[in-house]
Amino acid sequence: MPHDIAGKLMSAEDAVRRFVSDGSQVALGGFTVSRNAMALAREIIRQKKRNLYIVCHSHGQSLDLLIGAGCVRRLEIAYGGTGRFAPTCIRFRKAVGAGQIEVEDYSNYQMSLRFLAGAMGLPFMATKSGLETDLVKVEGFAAEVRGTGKVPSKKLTVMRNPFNGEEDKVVLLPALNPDVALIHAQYVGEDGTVRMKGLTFADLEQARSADHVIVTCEEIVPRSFIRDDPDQNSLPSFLVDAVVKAPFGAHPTACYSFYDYDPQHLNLYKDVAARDDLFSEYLDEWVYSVPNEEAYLEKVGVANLMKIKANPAIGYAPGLDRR
Amino acid sequence: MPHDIAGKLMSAEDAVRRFVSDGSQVALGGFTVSRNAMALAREIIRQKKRNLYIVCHSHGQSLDLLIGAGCVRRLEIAYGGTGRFAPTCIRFRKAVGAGQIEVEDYSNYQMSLRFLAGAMGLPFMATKSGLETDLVKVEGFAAEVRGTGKVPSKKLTVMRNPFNGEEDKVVLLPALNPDVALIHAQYVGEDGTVRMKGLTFADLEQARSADHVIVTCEEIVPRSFIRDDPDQNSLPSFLVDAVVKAPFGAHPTACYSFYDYDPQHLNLYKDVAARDDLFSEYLDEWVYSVPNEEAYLEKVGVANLMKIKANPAIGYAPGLDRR
Amino acid sequence: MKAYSPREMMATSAGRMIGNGDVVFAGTGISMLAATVAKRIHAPDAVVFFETGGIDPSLEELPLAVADPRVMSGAAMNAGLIEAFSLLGHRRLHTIAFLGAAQIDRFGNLNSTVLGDYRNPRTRFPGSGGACDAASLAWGVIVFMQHDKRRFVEKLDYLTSPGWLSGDDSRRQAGFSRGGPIAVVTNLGIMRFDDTSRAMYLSEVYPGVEVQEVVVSTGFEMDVSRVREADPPTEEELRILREEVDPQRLILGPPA
Amino acid sequence: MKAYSPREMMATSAGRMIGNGDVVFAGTGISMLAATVAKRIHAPDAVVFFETGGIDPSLEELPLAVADPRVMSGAAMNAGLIEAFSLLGHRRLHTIAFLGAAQIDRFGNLNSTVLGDYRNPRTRFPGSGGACDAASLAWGVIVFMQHDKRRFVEKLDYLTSPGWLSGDDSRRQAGFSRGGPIAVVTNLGIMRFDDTSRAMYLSEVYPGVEVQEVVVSTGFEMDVSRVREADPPTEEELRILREEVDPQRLILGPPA
Repeated sequence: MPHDIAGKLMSAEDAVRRFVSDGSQVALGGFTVSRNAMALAREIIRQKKRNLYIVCHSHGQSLDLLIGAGCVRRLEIAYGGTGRFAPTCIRFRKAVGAGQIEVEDYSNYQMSLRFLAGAMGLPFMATKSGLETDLVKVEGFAAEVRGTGKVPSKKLTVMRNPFNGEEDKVVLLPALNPDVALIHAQYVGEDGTVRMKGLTFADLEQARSADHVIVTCEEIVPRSFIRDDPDQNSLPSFLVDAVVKAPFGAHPTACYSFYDYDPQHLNLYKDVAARDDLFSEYLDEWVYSVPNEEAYLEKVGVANLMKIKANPAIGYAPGLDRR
Repeated sequence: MPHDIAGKLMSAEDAVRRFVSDGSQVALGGFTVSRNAMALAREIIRQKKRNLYIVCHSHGQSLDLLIGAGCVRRLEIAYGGTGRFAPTCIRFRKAVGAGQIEVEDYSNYQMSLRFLAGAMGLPFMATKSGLETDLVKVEGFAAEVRGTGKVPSKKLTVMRNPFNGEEDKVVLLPALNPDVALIHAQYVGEDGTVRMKGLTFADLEQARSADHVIVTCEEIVPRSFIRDDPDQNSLPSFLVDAVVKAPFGAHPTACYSFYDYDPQHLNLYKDVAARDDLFSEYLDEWVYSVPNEEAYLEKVGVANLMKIKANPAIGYAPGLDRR
Repeated sequence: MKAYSPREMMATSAGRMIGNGDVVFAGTGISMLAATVAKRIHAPDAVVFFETGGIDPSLEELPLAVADPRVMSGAAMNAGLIEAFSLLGHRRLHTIAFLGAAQIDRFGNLNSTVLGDYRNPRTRFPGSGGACDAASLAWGVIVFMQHDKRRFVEKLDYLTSPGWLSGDDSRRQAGFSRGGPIAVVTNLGIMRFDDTSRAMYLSEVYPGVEVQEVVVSTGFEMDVSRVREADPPTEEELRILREEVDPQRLILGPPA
Repeated sequence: MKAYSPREMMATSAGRMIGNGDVVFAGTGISMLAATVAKRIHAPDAVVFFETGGIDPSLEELPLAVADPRVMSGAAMNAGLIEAFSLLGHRRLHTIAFLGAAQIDRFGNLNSTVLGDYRNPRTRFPGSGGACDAASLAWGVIVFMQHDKRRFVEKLDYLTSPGWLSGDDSRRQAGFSRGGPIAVVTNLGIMRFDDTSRAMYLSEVYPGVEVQEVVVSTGFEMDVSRVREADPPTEEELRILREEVDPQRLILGPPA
């Protein structure tokens, strides 16, 4: 129903149940410490989804949590890190070291171009980025999975530019069309239109490339508000399958103009992620034993939420203690 | 000077003199009846530029005027029309019929993808649009000009998708990197940042693909205004070479939120364009004998400008007599 | 005296082909009337968008071009051509594109570029615009034509927009994964395409139109064995068209 | 007692390499300090942008990640990755990219992916992020490294980001039309690349650093015949760094 959000508005629990399955290829929105769809990541963990095939560019908190909770089997990625808090995501690093997940590396531009190709219905995109590097020469996935499921038949291929001389070589990157994209936005209108503020990263390309899209948002706003300036809108309702109202749904990552990242929580996470026993306790305490996001936010506590609340005029929490 | 518009702010006369030469490959911004950079087109005609190589998707008024005035030699285009006023641009139709200009046809998506490829520094883009059509099979330019100047070595080429089976064919389109793009926008900040309102067509891709960019605008606005919401901005100052303040600079085409198209002028144009003698008189009266845009607007007259002035809340002139 | 004009018949006939939830790639002529009537009667959740990037505008006034500022007002999104064509071909969307042309052949291929030789044309038309893209990428295409022999031709002077190409399986073999023309709506009736051969056949004639009139207005042989009479516009359809959608008759033209 | 720390020396050394009008692709570490010092002293028209899409933000507070909301505030534009990388490689722009890495070889190729075997790594690093893109597409690259033998290696465990590849003309032959590393700035000095062979050579050592210290900290043979002593940070540079750019020493770390 493109003109009414009613049929799409649901809980995170229902959205994950309907659109994320064991083995799904999942695109993660956001970037390192910003606008990770954490409410959905936590729900996926609670629902014990397994063998997810994650596709992302530079990703941090929700990726690391999903890997740590054992939800991920396969990963196409450019970067796993959470800013200064974890220059390399800790559970990601451990899982790769232990051979628990299959990984294939691309660069940020390469992954973004792959999402863009998928979004535009193009079969591939050409770039000069990566020529003669191991990103081009070395495959991560085993030969026997090539061409099965959503694994591309080749990681990429190098060809000569047919419009130019012999020396002009380019890398061709296969399009991505994930099963589902998980996106956190600031606003969704009552008509289902999505408005994202601040940097959009590759979220819009991810959403447009996916078979299904779940959008969690800070606020549901009146149709009149969202239609008053169509220039500012990001996605039409007919590309969105589920809308979940999830205030602070990106916590502990930031949501521009609503709240900053939570340095205290990210430091806590960094410490627990380093040890299997502590990490397991963290999952129990912050995911499994909190039935939903309301309970999660109660646990974070009002005082902490007030600390990270953004000054809306500048988009972040000025003077926040970020050590 | 990226932080100050001073070095770039100039008259249309200076901008055209500096950045448009005989034989230049010129990208025209806007679409049929909207946001044509008419002030620049009129100035190009006054300066008697010749042998221009126009590249555009669906273009109307500024294209037809440039062709009619004898400025154009070569043209890559998807569509030449001015809405209901001239379903096929009249001087364009005559010039093609008389063999006065060399034309190569693409589709709108193809041309947009070519600008996008140029904007992104990609050598080409692949699409399924046009397979087995004469857009793909028939070249417009003579073989001897292929690969000379900015003429691509091939119009396009068809290849097999290397990531898929034999039947999956695609059209590869060469990137466009015009010498100069002519763009009309609503706002330019004092820091040189461009903000476009309403539909952007392929203007941003055209600007980002070009070696030089001239932006005419309705208003120069304070830095604080343009920096207050960076989400709404369209082009950074370091991609713009010249900024020309030109209120009503798209007349007789529309500029969303500032003014509508001018049906009276477009009907007048339709009538004169059909006859060589009348068209020549039109050029004398509306271009050659008006030294600049101030004089042009005086000729249009306050009453007409008030008729087409947009209601800013809805972006056009409601109830305008458009017969 | 007829109670409705051919354009009114065309608009309502085409409108009935739009399903609820369809994403309609519209031009500015009859297609916008068809889409608007459909939305107000049986397809309230259909969405209209334009190749210029305007998605689901309020359309308080009829635009006269796809770049008219009237397609930028009250919309769900104002984007650009790249986004519009991405939506047009989006595999998740049931996109229906409306096209017109100067010539059509028996397989629904279209010419909107030239009459005569391409490099030395007798008549130059505007060109593809987004027509080739829509014909290549949309889920389905509906064509509006004036029905006459010079337009329904054995062989196009220039193939701008791909229909069923040379019929049978040729469209798929060319590399297209979906699409193709669904129907041709003219001032005389409605043509469709055979499921196997993909050749055009006469599906419906408007009340008062003789089959023979269609035959002599068509420049190639066309199966007329499956024809039936089309349902005329209903009172409701006519009222909406005339009173709500185009009260100035900017597109409808003179009344019947 | 030194009057400045190695990080302060690195930031000011790199800052001096930024020209007025350069478009600087910055990370969140020392590179942002370098760019900010440069802007406030000799390159007021340099523009900083981030791979996340933030172009020329006001940077009232130091961001701790390129996706920090602090790069979205007061900017010229908030865009996304596609636009950012398009700018990075834009042929009109003199883009300078700052990169770090886990390993570097004599031709300035970088590894930021793994130590050990790729499929069975001893240590996994974050991966390319935008590093491979910057190294491929930028007009020039400046690398920050801690100077030690395990990082300056004969052979990379994984080539993430292309430098001069195998030296001489190999970068152009690979298909790159521009770019390549300009300098490597470490805690000991500054390395540059020979114009012909493209091999790394020692260009400057910091005051108080012995050439021999650099040699033993470098895992491959390096020409040191062209070395000179680097100019220490000026009072002005240090004041700006300490008082205006990073008063909390979030990136500068402990003072000297």
